[in-house]
Amino acid sequence: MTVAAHSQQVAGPPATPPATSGRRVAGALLHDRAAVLSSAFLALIVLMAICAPLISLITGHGPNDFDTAAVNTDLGGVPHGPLGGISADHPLGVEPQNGRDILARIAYGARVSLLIALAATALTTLLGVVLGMLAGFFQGWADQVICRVMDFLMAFPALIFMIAILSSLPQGNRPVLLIVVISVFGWPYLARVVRGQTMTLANREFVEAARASGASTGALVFKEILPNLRSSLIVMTTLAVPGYVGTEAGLSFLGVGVTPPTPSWGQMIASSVGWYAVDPMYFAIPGTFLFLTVLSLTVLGDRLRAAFDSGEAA
Amino acid sequence: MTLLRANDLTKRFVSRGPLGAKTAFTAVDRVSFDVRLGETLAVVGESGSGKSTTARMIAKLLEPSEGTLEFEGEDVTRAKGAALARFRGNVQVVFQDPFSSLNPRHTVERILMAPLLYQGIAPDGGRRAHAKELMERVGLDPDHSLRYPAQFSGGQAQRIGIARALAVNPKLVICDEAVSALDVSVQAQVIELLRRLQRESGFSYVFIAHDLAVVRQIAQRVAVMSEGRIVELGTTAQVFGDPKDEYTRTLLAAIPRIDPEWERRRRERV
Amino acid sequence: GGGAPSPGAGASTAEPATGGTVHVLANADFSHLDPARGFDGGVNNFYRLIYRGLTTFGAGPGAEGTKIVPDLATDTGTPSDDAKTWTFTLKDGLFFEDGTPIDSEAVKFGFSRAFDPEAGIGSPYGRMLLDAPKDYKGPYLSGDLGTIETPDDKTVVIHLRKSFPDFPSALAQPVFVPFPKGTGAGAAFDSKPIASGPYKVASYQRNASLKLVRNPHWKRETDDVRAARPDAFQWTFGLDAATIDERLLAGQGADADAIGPSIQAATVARVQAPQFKARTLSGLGGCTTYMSLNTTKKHLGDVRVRQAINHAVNKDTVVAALGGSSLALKGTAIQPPTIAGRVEYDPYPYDVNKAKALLAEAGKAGGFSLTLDTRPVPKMQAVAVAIQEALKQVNIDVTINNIDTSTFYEVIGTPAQQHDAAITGWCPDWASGATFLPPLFDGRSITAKGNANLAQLDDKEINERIDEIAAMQDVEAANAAYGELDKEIMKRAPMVPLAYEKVVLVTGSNIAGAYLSDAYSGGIDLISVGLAEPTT
Amino acid sequence: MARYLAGRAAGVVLILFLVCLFTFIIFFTLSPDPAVMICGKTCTPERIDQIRGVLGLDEPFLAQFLGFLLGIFAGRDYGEGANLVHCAAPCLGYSFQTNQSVWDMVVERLPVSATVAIGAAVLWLLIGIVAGLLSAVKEGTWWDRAAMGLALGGSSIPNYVLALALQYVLVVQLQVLPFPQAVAFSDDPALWFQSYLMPWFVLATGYACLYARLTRANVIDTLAENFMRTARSKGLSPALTLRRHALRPALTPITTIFGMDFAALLGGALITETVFGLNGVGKMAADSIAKNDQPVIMAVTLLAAFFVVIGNVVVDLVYTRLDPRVRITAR
Amino acid sequence: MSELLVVEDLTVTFPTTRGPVDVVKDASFAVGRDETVGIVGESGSGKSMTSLAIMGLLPRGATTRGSIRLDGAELLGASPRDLRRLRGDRMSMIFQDPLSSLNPYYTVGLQIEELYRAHRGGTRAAAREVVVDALRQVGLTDPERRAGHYPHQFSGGQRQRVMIAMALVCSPSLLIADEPTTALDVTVQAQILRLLAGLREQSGMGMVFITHDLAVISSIATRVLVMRRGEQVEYGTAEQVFAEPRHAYTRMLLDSIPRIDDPLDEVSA
Ligand SMILES: Nc1ncnc2c1ncn2[C@@H]1O[C@H](COP(=O)(O)OP(=O)(O)OP(=O)(O)O)[C@@H](O)[C@H]1O
Ligand SMILES: Nc1ncnc2c1ncn2[C@@H]1O[C@H](COP(=O)(O)OP(=O)(O)OP(=O)(O)O)[C@@H](O)[C@H]1O
Ligand SMILES: [Mg+2]
Ligand SMILES: [Mg+2]
Repeated sequence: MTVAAHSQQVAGPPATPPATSGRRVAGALLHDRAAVLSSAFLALIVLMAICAPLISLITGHGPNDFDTAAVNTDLGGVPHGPLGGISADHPLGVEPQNGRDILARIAYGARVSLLIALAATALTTLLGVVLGMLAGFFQGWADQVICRVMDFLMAFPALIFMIAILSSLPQGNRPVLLIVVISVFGWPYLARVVRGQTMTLANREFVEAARASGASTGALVFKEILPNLRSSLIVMTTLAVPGYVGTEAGLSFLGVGVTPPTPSWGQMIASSVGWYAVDPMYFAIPGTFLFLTVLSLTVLGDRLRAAFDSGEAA
Repeated sequence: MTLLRANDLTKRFVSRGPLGAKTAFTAVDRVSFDVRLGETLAVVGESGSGKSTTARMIAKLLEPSEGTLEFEGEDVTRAKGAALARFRGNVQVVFQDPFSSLNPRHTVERILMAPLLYQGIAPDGGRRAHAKELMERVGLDPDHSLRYPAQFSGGQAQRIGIARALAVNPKLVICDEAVSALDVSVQAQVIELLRRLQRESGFSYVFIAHDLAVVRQIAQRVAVMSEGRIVELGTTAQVFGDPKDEYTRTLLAAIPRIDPEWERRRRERV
Repeated sequence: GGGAPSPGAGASTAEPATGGTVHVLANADFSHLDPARGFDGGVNNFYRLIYRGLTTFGAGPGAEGTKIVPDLATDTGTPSDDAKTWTFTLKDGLFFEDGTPIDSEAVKFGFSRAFDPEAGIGSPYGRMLLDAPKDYKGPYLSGDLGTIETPDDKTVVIHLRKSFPDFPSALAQPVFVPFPKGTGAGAAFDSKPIASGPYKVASYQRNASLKLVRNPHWKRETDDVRAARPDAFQWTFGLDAATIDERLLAGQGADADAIGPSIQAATVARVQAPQFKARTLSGLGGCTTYMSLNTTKKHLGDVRVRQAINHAVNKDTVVAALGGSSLALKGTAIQPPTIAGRVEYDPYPYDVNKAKALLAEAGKAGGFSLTLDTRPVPKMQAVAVAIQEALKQVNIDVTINNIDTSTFYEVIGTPAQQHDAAITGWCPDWASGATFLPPLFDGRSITAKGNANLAQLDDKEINERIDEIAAMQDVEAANAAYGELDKEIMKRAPMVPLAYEKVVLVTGSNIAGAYLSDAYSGGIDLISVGLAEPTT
Repeated sequence: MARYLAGRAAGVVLILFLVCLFTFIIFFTLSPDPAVMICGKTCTPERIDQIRGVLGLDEPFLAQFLGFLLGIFAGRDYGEGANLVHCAAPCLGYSFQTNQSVWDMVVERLPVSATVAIGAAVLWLLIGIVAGLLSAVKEGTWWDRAAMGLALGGSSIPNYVLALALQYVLVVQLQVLPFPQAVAFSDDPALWFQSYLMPWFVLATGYACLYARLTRANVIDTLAENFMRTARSKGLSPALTLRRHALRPALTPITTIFGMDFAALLGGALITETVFGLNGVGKMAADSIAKNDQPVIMAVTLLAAFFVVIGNVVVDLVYTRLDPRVRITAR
Repeated sequence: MSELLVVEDLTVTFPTTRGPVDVVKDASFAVGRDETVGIVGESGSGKSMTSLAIMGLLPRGATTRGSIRLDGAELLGASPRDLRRLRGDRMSMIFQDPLSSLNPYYTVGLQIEELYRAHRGGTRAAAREVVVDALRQVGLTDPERRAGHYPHQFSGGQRQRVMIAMALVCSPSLLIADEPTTALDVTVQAQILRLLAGLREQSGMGMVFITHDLAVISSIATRVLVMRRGEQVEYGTAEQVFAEPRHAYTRMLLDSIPRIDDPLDEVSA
């Protein structure tokens, strides 16, 4: 028994299930229609994002190519034809006003939106879980320090400060900046929830049992308590994804997000707002993509949990 | 040789009334005893007399309000870091409430591997095999290794707790009502296992129990607790044969027995 | 295009009846009710309901609305020979809302407020034109402004710093509003103004609502401009732009008596339906949307490059980005069509080949990159992208630099911070080149902060011409001269006139006498609008 | 407990001070010069300097910051001569744009934001918890799937889209509601209610979806606990069993979120207030940012910070009350 | 003797990945009024599942076959409403694991009180008194104060006594006690057993008593059921089972009882 071995375990991924159950879980998921469909859709989106230039090549429309012929400039730029200008040429229609191809923009937008939303979710979850659990577990000065930092970050009206900070930062790599800023302001929300639940769980007898088994604090927190937080975490993280797509949209809309003309789903949804009555497809298409992505993530999350939970029974 | 020594351990619980008024309650009051290497010290006594609290303190799960604790001659009352880790490796606990002490989100296998994992021990043949072997030892079906605690009966859960304590080779095992939920035949098996381990590996036990017959079987010395204090401490024979304390005498008198008549008839039939 | 409403179309011809309440749905509250502070098309239009000046703009669609007519004064003033001293006579029967007569003292007092360091943040013409002691700090801190003479109650003699033949036009600015002597210290007028016009403020909840009712001391016979038909006006502020459009289209209940701001691009298609057509007003906003080209920058220093950019920008896509032909006209000249003396011409038609040739000539065939400052407003974004796409054809790589709306003007108005180009606009204070070309292209007006000459064009010839025209005593001739100056400046291509944005409005079905005023950025002229059938 | 509260109070003050300082620094150093904005389009540097002088922007950073703090606690004077005004404590200064007292602005708008926040909170708690509870009880049924699908959809729709779509359908097309108007409750209770209905609903939707999903997850976990079996063995009505035994443990973690969400909302719901033209703190924030009206930005920031920090204290206190196993430790 | 509870051919099945498993197979027994039936047997043999089946509180997924009748009324397949009315009132159960069976969020007083008021109504104050009384009966000192404590503040034996007090507070006609005294020292255990015997005599309460302590069973049970691996290996009167066990398992069990008077092998100190 060495101390080094301890710290290594802490650094490792929290609560890895036994390897054999990995195969069992995979097997269970393969037999689950909803899980298969969700995975397929997510794969499709990822593929779309990767192959965006290919899609542009095939349809012949880049994400920023104006097609004034596809819209009626006399009518404020409403797309010609029904359903937002859906045609053989533009399979998902065109944007009102300037006639950019929606399919191309969706594909390119997936790159930015998913990168930002997923990365920000991952980062906030990581920070929120780690710091929230430590605060909840220690309840001493560590809690005080972490809580005051959380209070401080949460005390700022996030949007105002994101704008102030982002607009004064150099242009640089916008998506990365966005991820960082969103995460910095976003993690305390999750952390507080995690902290509360950790405080409750830390007093449970099984934690004491694990401590008696020689678990280091890190192991106690991440291997014993964390699995018991799973339900809340799954809900909060899956819902964080559309939330962050929305934040990205809002920030882009306010001009501190992704620099145009780079498309993003959030931007598309934000700019579709005014057109809800005239060209509902303009909102419906990116909205549907976002919804299905989130739905797939949630379903997959749920099914994964069920598969892990089922153990011997079921 | 003394393995563990408790000096004047005291625990006060402060509870808050509905209006925030504090009341302190002394659950354990200046308790001193020692546990020798390879010995079983039984602790018996009234329900609520502070046995579990004492056990928690000597397992370093509860900070004593007063008093000190020595392990292998070293003061571990305030042990931290490596010293504490060493202590944890040497002292294991079996908890009174079987379900509460098992993580509901872990499989039995994971629960049994926990001490190995946390103490960085890799047994020959791997941890998983070790876990299965432990299950077999305490009479559980190794095929159930992927079940979760809720899928077991009370006695089975208790055996999981025992198996966990035996997973690493501890020097001292604190058993808080470790066999109370087991039927007599399994109980006999488990007790036999404990005794064998004691013989072969020199384990020491602090054995908290209500079943005085079991205590008599397994313990070399007995401490009797009442209202937070040790009222009597002596060899098993001495305590059972010639109890000094009034409470001990009441206790011994209250042991339920099978009708001797039935007993006799049964023996005759065999 | 065929289906587009022609400019000026749909002015409701019906005469409004007297009485009723006109509802106004507005996005944002007025900046200030104090006319010395407020200074934009929307609030200027509103000021006419409660304030009167010595002169004002005429009432009526088209050029009628930019003509200068007398208001409190009997005529548009008598200038001295050098147009430095102007004499006005006040009409009879003029009173403030509290019954105080409007006399020459009140005129002097009102004018002097422009010099107050706190109040005088509105139209700059008071401070720019009126002669005053160097350290004069307004009536509250420095007392009377001695340089305005008040020989009697009815006569005002105004001395200007320099000759200014077009002074009657400047006088139509709201900064020249009389007030009873000694009133309006601090921000008093921002919440409780003293009316001289046909209406007075009955209640005002900032950012929520404003109600105007008749001013009993206003005499119709003293006022030839204001029809003032309704009994009251009721503003609702803080409404979402899309919501306003919905409400006006739906026209439920009191919304039939409502007017609002220009509609959103997305609503344009909806007002084409016949039932809305009759209620739709459309006209030019009176401003120019342009892309400035910073002549001090490396590549843009070459006039051929600037000309090439002018040729390369596809104004059709720009117009599309601004909401299509119903919301914008292609820009050609610097001055918008509403300006007197403006000449219609197109020096740089869309021609990519010519642009390429010019660039090749300048040795920039390989292209270069350029940073374009813009606001993160969807419309401006769309324009920026349209320009980006257009310039890509001539190998110019445009980087769009978004600057927060709140800081945009400060950044581009600071030469040290502005980039190669910026998308912005300019509206004249009145319909002449005098408030359009000199502020934008006089090389001597370049300042380190708050600069309007974004091209930083400092051309001796142009500067001299500006001085010459300013000295012309004949206002008509001066306007014509500005038209020529426009061409002269465009030869140097310091900007790309992108578009003249239009205003499209929908009015409630009960609104009558509504037309778009060219003097007030295409808003509905409030002094003439009323209800067809007022409900009592 | 008293010591704990004193500690927390000190923490609150410290955080509010830091928020003040940071906001001041950010807007002092990073943000543009408000004088330029006020100066307008025909502007000279002298004019800008003059305006800066009037606004007090020419003073050094520390003087401005201390002046601001002093104003809050002791009040301060603005202007000179006839223009002099005294701004009584708590003084948050005057808006650069409208010259209105910022404190008055806040006081005037807070009730609107509070009405929006409280109404929405009631709605989302009701919908979220009931739907979550039902879903958990009927886990795996079509109702569960439908409710959770809906919850997912609801949380993917941005607020502004929902607001406009709802308005289009309910007001324009179906005409079941009037366009929201700013009426006082005392003037016309019915219209007041109708006007707030959509804002409440729009704001509540996103939260209700989150709360429904969280409630469901937590209740499912709780239902598996042994003590639920005990509760059922008592023969209590199912409603009481659920409400008392399952909901309390399940909702305890949700109080944390609720405290944060509600406190944040009191500080203004930017988008919803803007879309529905509600004259609340959120709209004030949006307007002041657009116009770089620094005193107002400071005020809304401070106000929001105040609510959030207080909200967090309340959450912690409530949490320790709700869960007897968690003890307050003031160390 | 009229039978209070009749269990016939009760089978409890759990689905597992290896197919359904019967954890209780064809159990049949009866409890008369004023009678105690003891269930003993191997750990994991289905004792708790049998009692949960009677209460209708089996975990999700478990299925039952057979018949359970209380006072002649069939419980298997009865409406949840009817079952609810019986639970806590006509039949009560003491659960095996007291800590996890008590709700950590409420004081024990409230948890008992709510049960009483659900069936007997009355004011809180009145219920409080009953609760304090019940706590006193099971031997908790200072019951007024203890009623306001949370489960985690009790010792194992005290929790168990709280569970007993809870089960008894409505004086049920059938009490199912699943290892109710394992955490109690012998003196308290004796006190509890006396209390239960008293109730049985007073109100004719029938009782199913599960324990591993055969001596306890021998002293209170009239009939004994021995279970092993889900099967009922022996069922008879206490005298018969203890004095003349028929099944080898029962005999083995009885032989394994540790005896206080002659320790297996005396270890030298
Ligand atoms: N959810 C479940 N899924 C599968 N098997 C289960 C489940 N719950 C319990 N079992 C099994 O049912 C059997 C009977 O359990 P039960 O709790 O009735 O035992 P018991 O006789 O009460 O034992 P003990 O004396 O140890 O409490 C056990 O073997 C247990 O493993
Ligand atoms: N967290 C706590 N807060 C307050 N009092 C407590 C707490 N934990 C235990 N006690 C009290 O301390 C006393 C001793 O408890 P302990 O658990 O040590 O008893 P025990 O001897 O193990 O009894 P049993 O045999 O019943 O398990 C009891 O009276 C109990 O009520
Ligand atoms: Mg104990
Ligand atoms: Mg059992």
